[in-house]
Amino acid sequence: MRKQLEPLIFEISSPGRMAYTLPSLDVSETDLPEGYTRAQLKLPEVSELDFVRHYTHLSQMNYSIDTEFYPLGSCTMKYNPKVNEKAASIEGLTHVHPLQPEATVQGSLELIYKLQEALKEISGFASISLQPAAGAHGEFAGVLIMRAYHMSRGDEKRTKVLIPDSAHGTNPASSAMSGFSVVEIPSDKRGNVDLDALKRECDDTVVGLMLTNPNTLGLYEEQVLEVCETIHTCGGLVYGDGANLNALLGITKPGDQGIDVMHFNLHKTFTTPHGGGGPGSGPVGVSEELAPFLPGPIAEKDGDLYRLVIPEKSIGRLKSFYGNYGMFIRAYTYIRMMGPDGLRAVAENAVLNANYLKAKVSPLFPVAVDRSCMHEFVSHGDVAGTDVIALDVAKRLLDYGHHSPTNYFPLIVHDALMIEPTETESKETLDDFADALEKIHSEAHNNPELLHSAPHITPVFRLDEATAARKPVLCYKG
Amino acid sequence: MRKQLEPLIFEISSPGRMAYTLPSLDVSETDLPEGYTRAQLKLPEVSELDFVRHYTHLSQMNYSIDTEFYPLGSCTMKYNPKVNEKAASIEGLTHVHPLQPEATVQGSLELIYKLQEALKEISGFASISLQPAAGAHGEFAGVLIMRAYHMSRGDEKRTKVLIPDSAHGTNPASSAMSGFSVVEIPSDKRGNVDLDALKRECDDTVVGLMLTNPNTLGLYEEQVLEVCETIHTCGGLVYGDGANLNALLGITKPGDQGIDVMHFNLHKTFTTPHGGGGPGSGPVGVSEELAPFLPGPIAEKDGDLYRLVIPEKSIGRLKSFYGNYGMFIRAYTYIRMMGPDGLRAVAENAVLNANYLKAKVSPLFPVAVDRSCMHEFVSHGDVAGTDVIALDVAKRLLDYGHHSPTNYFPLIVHDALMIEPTETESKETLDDFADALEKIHSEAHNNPELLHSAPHITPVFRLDEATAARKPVLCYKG
Amino acid sequence: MPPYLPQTEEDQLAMLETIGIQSVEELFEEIPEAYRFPSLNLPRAASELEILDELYGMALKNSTTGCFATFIGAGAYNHFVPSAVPYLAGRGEFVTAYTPYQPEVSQGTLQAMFEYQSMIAELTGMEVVNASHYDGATSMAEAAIMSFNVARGKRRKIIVSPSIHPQYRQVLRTYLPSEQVQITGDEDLTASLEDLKSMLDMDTACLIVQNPDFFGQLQEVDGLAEAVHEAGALLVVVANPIHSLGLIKPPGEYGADIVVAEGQPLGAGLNFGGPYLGVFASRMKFVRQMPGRLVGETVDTEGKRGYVLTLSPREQHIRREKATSNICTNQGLVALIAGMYLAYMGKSGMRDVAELCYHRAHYAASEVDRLENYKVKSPDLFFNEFVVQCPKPVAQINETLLENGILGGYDLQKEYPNAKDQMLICVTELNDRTQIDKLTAALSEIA
Amino acid sequence: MPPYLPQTEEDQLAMLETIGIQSVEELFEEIPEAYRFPSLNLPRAASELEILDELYGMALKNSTTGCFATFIGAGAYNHFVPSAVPYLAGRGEFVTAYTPYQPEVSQGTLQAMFEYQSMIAELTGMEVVNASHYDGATSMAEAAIMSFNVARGKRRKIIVSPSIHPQYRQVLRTYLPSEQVQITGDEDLTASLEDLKSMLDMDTACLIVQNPDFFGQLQEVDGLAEAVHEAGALLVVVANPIHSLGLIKPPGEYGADIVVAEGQPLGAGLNFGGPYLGVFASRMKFVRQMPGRLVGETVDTEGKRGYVLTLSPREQHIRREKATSNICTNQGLVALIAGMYLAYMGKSGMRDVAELCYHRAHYAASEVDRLENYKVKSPDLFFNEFVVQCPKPVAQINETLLENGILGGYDLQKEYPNAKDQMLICVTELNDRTQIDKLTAALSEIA
Ligand SMILES: Cc1ncc(COP(=O)(O)O)c(C=O)c1O
Ligand SMILES: Cc1ncc(COP(=O)(O)O)c(C=O)c1O
Repeated sequence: MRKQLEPLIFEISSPGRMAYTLPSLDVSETDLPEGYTRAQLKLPEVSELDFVRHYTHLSQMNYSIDTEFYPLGSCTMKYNPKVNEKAASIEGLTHVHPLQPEATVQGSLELIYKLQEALKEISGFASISLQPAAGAHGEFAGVLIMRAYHMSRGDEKRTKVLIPDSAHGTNPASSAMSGFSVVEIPSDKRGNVDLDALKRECDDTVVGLMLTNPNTLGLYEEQVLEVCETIHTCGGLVYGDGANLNALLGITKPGDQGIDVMHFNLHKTFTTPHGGGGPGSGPVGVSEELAPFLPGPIAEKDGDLYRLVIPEKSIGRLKSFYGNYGMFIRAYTYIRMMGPDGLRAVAENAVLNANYLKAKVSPLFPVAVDRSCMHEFVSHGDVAGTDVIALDVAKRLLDYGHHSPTNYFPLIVHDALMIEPTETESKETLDDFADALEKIHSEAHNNPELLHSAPHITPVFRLDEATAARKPVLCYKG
Repeated sequence: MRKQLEPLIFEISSPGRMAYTLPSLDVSETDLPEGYTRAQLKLPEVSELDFVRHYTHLSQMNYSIDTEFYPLGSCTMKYNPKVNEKAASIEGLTHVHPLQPEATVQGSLELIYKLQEALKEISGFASISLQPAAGAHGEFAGVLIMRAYHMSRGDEKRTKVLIPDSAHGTNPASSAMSGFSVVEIPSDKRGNVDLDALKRECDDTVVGLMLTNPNTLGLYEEQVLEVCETIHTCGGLVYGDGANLNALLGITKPGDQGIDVMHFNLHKTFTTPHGGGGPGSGPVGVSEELAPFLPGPIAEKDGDLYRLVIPEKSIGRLKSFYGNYGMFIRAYTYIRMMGPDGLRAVAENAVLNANYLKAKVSPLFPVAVDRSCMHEFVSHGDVAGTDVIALDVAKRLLDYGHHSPTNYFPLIVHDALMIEPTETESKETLDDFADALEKIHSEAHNNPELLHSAPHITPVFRLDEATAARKPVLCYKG
Repeated sequence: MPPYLPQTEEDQLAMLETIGIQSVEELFEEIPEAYRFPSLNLPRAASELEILDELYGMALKNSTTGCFATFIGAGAYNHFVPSAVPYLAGRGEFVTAYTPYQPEVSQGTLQAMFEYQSMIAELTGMEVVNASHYDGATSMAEAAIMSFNVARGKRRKIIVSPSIHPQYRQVLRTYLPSEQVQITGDEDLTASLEDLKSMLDMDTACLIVQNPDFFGQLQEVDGLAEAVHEAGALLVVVANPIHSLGLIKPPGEYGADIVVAEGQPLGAGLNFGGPYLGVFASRMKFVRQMPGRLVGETVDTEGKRGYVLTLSPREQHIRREKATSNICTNQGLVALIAGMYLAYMGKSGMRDVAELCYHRAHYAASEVDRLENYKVKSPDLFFNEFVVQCPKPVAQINETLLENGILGGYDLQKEYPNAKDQMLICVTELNDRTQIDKLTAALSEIA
Repeated sequence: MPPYLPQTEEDQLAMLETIGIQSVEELFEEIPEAYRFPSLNLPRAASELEILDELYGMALKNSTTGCFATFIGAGAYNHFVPSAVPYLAGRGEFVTAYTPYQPEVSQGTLQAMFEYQSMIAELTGMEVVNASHYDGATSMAEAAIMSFNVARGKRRKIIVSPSIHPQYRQVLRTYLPSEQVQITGDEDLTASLEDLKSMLDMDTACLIVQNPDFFGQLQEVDGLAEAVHEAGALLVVVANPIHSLGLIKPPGEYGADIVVAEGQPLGAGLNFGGPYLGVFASRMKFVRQMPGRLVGETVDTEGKRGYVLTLSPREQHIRREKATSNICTNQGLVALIAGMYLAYMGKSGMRDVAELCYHRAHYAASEVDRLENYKVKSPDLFFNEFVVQCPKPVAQINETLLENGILGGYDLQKEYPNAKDQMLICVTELNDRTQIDKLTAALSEIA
C-alpha cells in the first residue's frame, strides 16, 4: 500500500497542459449558437504522464481482492477471474450500440438468452429478466412485480411487506419505494424467522415476505417450506433476496422451495467485480405465474433468431436498454468455466471455508447463533473484559494485511463482525486471518491502545467522520 | 511502494492446486514415447488468485515511469504513451505467425516498411534494417557491417576500432565480439573526442570509430565534422551510437554529418517501454554505400505489395524472423502521433529540461564539463567536505520518491550522477527533484548517516551485493 | 478440478476435521432433503480457451461500430475512449475493491470519487454530485422521487417534457406506479416548453426537461427556472448528451435544482447498453434529500487530509425504509472512468471535442439537407443530433445503409407515431468527413 | 501542441530565464549550422483516434491465427495465453521500469526474474539460467561463443546438427563470421547424430543439437553427452519447442552443458516474430563464463531477504571489451511473462498441455497419413510437429488451405532443397479435433 498522500487532480493541473489529442477540423465551421454557449469550464489540465501517475498512485492506495483477503460478509468478495475481463473486452461484443437493428446484434442477444437460461436452471425459476442493475434494483423489480400481480387480480388492499429484522437495509427501502409499509419480523433463537410472529402478521393486507436465505447471519432458514406456505396461505408472495446464493449453487434451487421471485447478484455469486462500488447486476427470476410481470425487454429465441420482447403485463422498463450487459458477459463466462459440477463445488467450498473459519475464530469471538453456518458467520467483535469494540478489531485487521469483515451488520447482533471467506481463498489464508484475530485478541488485553488507534500502516489513520458529516465538503473548491 | 516482503512463488505453492484449465482430450490417446519422458517437473502449484496476488504485490515493489520520476541518464526514461500499448495489442497485428505467406501479412509488412521510411527521414540514412533486438545488437550489426564493407573491398588489415573513453560498455564489447581490438581515445577538456589523440591512431588498420553524439557526458561533439573526416581520410568508417538520438530529433540528421552507420534505440527515443530490462529494438541505419550489407530481411514496397528481401551482400541474419515487431508498432504509433513538428519539440524540450535542471543542480553538484548540455548532464555526486559519495545521494533520492540517476558512468567522471530528465517531465517535477537534491546536500553535512543508510522507505534496505557475488544463489533451492 | 478453487483434497480433510464432521455433505443437512443436490442441466465446464472461442464466435454475429460508420445516438453515444483511461481503470486495485467502507484502505477509490463529484459539479454547474446511479434514466426517476421528498410529499405532480428520451419517461412511470402520483406533460407528444410551463401549479413537485432534447435541439431555457420556482417546484434537467456540456451553458447556470445525465459517453463505451452511468447533481441546500452515496473530505487523527463516505443517514443501510433511495451497489467503476475521462480531456479537451461534434454534425445536416427528398427539421439549434425527414421508412433505409457499411440513425417513429419516416442522426468526433460524405452519398442513392 | 509534452509556454519562459538564455534555439548552437533544423518530410501528426484507425486498417490486411486454423510452427508456436498473464505483465510498474539497477526499488522485477530463472532451471534440468537473450537463435549463438570462452579460445570448431532450425544456424554464422572459427556439421543436410559425433575432436568447442529437432523428431540422446565430453567439448542443446519439456526428458538430465531455447511459446504470443525470448541455461561451474544478466538472492542490512543483479563482472558495463557478451537490454518483460506462464500452468499444467499437444499431433499425423497421396515421415517419435510428404508443392497446397480458413504448415523445401513437397505441420492445444479434421478433409480434397 502506497503511503504518500496524492494531491487532487486539480492540484496538479497547470494552465495549457493537455493529455488529449483530437483530429483537426475537416469540415466547414458553423457559428456557435449565440447565447447558448458556456463561458468557462474549470476542469483540470494535465499531461498524460501526470494523469497516469495520479491514477496509478490512487490505485495503490486501495485494498482489493487482487491484493488482500477481503472477508466482507454479505458481499461475496470472491476472486474475479481475469478471463472475465478479457471476455468483456472483446470488441465484437463491446462495440455494439444498444439500438442497432436486432439482426446486427444476434451475438449479444444469444449471450443474453443463454445467461437467462443458465440462471433459470441454477435457481429453479421459470423466467428471468436481466434488466436490474444491482441487487437493490432487482428487489425493487421484485416488489413491483408482487404489486402488479396483486393489482392484476384486483387485490388492492395489500399494502404491507413483511421483513425479518436481520434483513439488509435495501429490503425495507425497496418496499418503501414501491409505496408499501414495512413490518419487521423478529428472528428466533436459532436465527430463523420467528414463525409465530410471522403468523401473527399474516392477513389479507400482506403483499409478501422478503426472505434472505441463507439469511444475513449466514444461517439456512430451517423452516423455509413452512414460511413460504404460511405466506402463500394468506395470499402473499415470497420474495427471495438472492444475495447469498453462493451458498446454494448446485445445492438447492430456491425456485423449487416456494420462493416466487428472487434477485441474483451477479456481482456476488457470479464473479463480476465490484469496481469500488459498482456496477453490479441484479437479474430477477420469477415463477411461471409471475413471468408476465417481469421488467423488459428480455431475450427470446425464435427458431435460429434471437429477439427482445416485453412480457405481456410487464411492470415496465427499469432502466434504459437491457441491463448491465458487460456484467452478463462476465457472469456467463464464469458459469461456462465452472460447469454444473464446478458450481456445486463453489457452494461446497464456500460453506466449508466458512465453517472452518468459524471453528477457528469462534472460541475467541463467539458467534451470535451457534449453528452450522452456510457461506458466512457472524461473530461478536468486542473483546470481553476490555474496552475493545468490533470497530477496533476491524481496523486492526487492516494492519495485518486483511480487509475488515462487514461490521455492525446485521443490526440484531451487537458488535457484529460478519465474516464471509468465500470459496476462492485457501486454507493458508484462512489460517493467517485466524492467527491475526488471535493476536489481536491478545493485543486487546495487553495493548488495547494499539487497537483503538488502528490502523497504523495505511496512508491515513482513522478519519474524522463526524466533521465530514457536520460540515460537508463534497467538491473541490479551488 | 509496498513494504511487505513477498514469498517466492514456490513458497506459496501447494500440491494439487492449479490455476490453468485446458480442453479435455478429444482425440484417441497415443502411447507416450517410452524412455523419452521426464519423471518429474517441480514447478509451483498455485491458484489463479494466488497467482494474481503474487504478481500484483511484486509489481507494487517497483519504481517505474508510471509511478515516479526516473531520471536515468543514457536511458531516456520518458513517458511511454498508453496508446502504444493499445496499438501493440490489436489482435489483427499480434496474432500473426512470422512464417505466414507474405500475401497474408501485408498489414504487418506495411507497418515495417513505413517505420523504416520514417527512421530514414529522421536520421538521414539511406537504408534501415529493423532486425536488431536492442542497442547493443544494433552496434554489433554495425560493426559487422563495417567489417563486411572492408572485406568486400579486400581491405583485410583493418582490425582496430577506436572508441572514446566516455563510451558505453557495449561499444567495446560489440567490437570485441566482431573480432576486433579496441583502442580507447581520450576526451579533451570540453568533453569532446581529443582530436589530436584520434589523429595519432588513424592509420590503415582502423576499422572505424564508434562515436556517441551527444556523448555520454550529454555534450554535443563540437568537431563532429572534422572527426568524421579524419576517420574517412584514413579509410575508416564512423559508427554512430544513436542511444542519445532523443536530443536530435528534428534538430539535425546524423546521416547528413558524416556518420556511416548508426543504431537507434526505439526503447529510448521512440517510447517503447523498457519492461524492467527489455525488450528493446535497435534498428540500424546506413549510408547508401553500406546499404547492401544490412542484416536482413528488410521490407520493400513493390507496387502495391510489400515483401521481405535480404540485401545483396547482407551480413546475414542477426536473429530469427524480423526483429522485435511489437516494438515497431509502438514506435510507429509514436512517430505518427508526434508528426514532424512534434518530434522537433521533443528534442527541444528534452534539451531545455536538461539545461534547466543543470542550472538548478550544478551549484551544489558541479557538472563534469561546464557547457550547455544536450538531453542530459553529468554531475559529481559526492559532497565536498563530507564522506558522502554519489551512491549515498543516489540511494537517498529514493526516499524522496525519485529514482536515482545513472551513477558511476561515464567512467571518466568520478562519482558521476548522470541525469536525464527527458522532455515528458514537467517543470514541477524537475523543481521537486532539485529541491530533494538540495535537501540531501544539506543532510550530507548535518546527518550523513541518513545518506549512508539510505534508502529507508523501501521494502528492503541496502543489499549485500558482495555476498551475492561471492556465494551466488541464482535459483530457488526448495 | 474446477478452476478458482484452491482447496486440495488434503486441505478439505484437514478442514473437516477441525470442524468436526466427516463430509462436506453434512454441512447442508438443514436444507430440506427433497430439494438437496438437484442436478443442474448446464453444459459441461469449458476451459478458458474454449469459452473465449465461444465468445469470439458470438462476437462474429454482431455488426460492430468498429467496422461500421455509426450514426446512431439516441441516448447512447459512440465517442472515442483514450487508451490511458481503460488501461488505468482496469487496474485490479480499482476493479476488485468493494464500496469504500474502510476508508483507510480505500483512499484510492474515495479520492477518485471525490474528484469525479467535483468535475461533474463543474461540468453541470451544480454544487453537489453523488457517486452515481444506475444510468441516466434511473437518475431521472430518482430526481423525481427526490422532488417529492423536498416537497415533503405534499406535491404529487410531475411534469415531463415529451422531448425527454422515451425510455427515461418509461422508467419514470415504472418507478412511480402509484395512482397517487401524477405524471403528466407528455400526453401530447408535441407539447412545447410553454405548454409545460402552463401546467405548473402548487401541486407540482418538479418539471423535467431534457436539454439538448431527445431530438438534439437546444432548449430555450430563459425564464424557465423562474417559472418553475415561482410555483414552488423544482427544475430537473436531463443534460444529454453529456458532451454538449463542453459547449453549452450548464443547467446550473440557468437555475436547475437537479441535473441528471447519462454518463456513458464519458469513456465507458457502448457495451450494448450497459454498464452506463447515472449522473446526479443538485444544490447544497438539498443535500440531505439526495439519494446515493457521497464522498466528503475530512482529516485523520494526525490532521492529514482524507476522504470518507459521508451523510450516510440518507441511505438504506442506516435509514432502511426511510431512506432517500434503496440504492446500494451503484456504478462506481463507471464513475471512476468518467472522472478519468474528464481529467484526461480536461478544460480544453471537453470544449474541443464538443465543438468538433458540433461542426461535423452541422456539416452533416447541411449536406443531408441538400439531398433531394431529404429534409432536415429545425436545422439550426442543435448540438450533435438532428432529425431528417426521409423519403422512405427509416428501417428500410437503414437496411440499405448497412449494406454500405453504415449503421444509420434512430427510427423516431418507434416512439413518436407522428414522426413518420423521420431519422435521428448523431455525429461525433468518430465520424470524420469521409464517413459523413459516405453517408450522404448512400442516402442520395436510396432516395 | 504535440502530445506528451507538459511544458507550457510559461514554463518554457521561466526555464529559459533560469538557464539564462533567450530562446530554445540557443541550446543547439554547437550543432554545425548547415545541418541544424532540417525539415522532416513525415506525415503530419495524427490524433490518437486517427492512428488507431490507421493501425486497425493495417490489421485488416493480415490473416490472423485468430481467424484461421493454424498449423504452422517451425520456431514460433501458437499456444493459448491465459488471460491473467498479460493482465498482470501489462501493469505499468513492470512495463515502465528499467533494468533493476537500484535493487531497493526494483524488488518486483528482481524477484520475478529470480523466479523465472528458477523455473527455467527446473524445466531444462539445469543449474543456472540467465535473465534472457534476444531470442532462441541469439541464445544459441551466445552458447557457441561461451563454449569458446570455456575452452579459453583454444578450440575453434563448432559442430552443428543440420536438423537445427535453419535460421538459428544462419544467425550463428552471422555472429561468428571470422575465418578462425569453423562451423561445420550441416554441410550435409542429412547428417545424422552419429555422423556429427564422428566429427568431434580436440579442436571442438561444442556440439549443438536441437531436441526435438526442426522436423519435430525426438533425438536419441543416450551416450551423446559422454561422447562430447570425452572430446573435451560442450554439449549445447536447443530445446525447441519449449513445451516439449513438459513431457520430454530435460537436457540437463542427459548431460547438456548449455541449454538454449525459444521462450516465445511461454505466454508471449506470435507477434509476427518478436519480441521473443532467448532462454539460456547452464551449469554452475560455468557461471562465470555465462553471458547475460543474473539475479541472485542476498540479504539487506537488517537480514531481510532480497534480490540483486549479481556476477556483473562478466558484463559489458564492467568488463567492456573483455565481457562475455555485449548484451545490455535483454527481453526482460518477455522473461517475466514466461515466468508467469510457468507459474500459472505449474507442475501439472505444463505436463497436461504438452500431452494434449502430443496426442492431438499424433492424431493429426495418423489421420493425414491415412490420406491417399500423403505420407507422414517417421510417424512415431515426434512431439507436436511432423513432416508430411505431399502430392503437390507446399506453397500451392497452402493457398488452397487458406481459402478453407486454414494456415497450412511450413514449406521445408525453402531451407532443405531435398525436402521437395514436404510440409512441416504443427499441432498445439489450440488445434482441436474439429480443426484437425477440417485440415485432413481439405488436404484430401487437394490430393
Ligand atoms: C443481503 C443483501 N441484500 C441486498 C443487497 C443489495 O444488493 P446491491 O448492493 O447489489 O444493490 C446486498 C448487498 O450489499 C445484500 O448483502
Ligand atoms: C550510450 C549507449 N549506448 C548503447 C547502449 C546499449 O543499448 P541497449 O541497452 O539497447 O543494448 C546504451 C544503453 O544502455 C547506451 O546508453
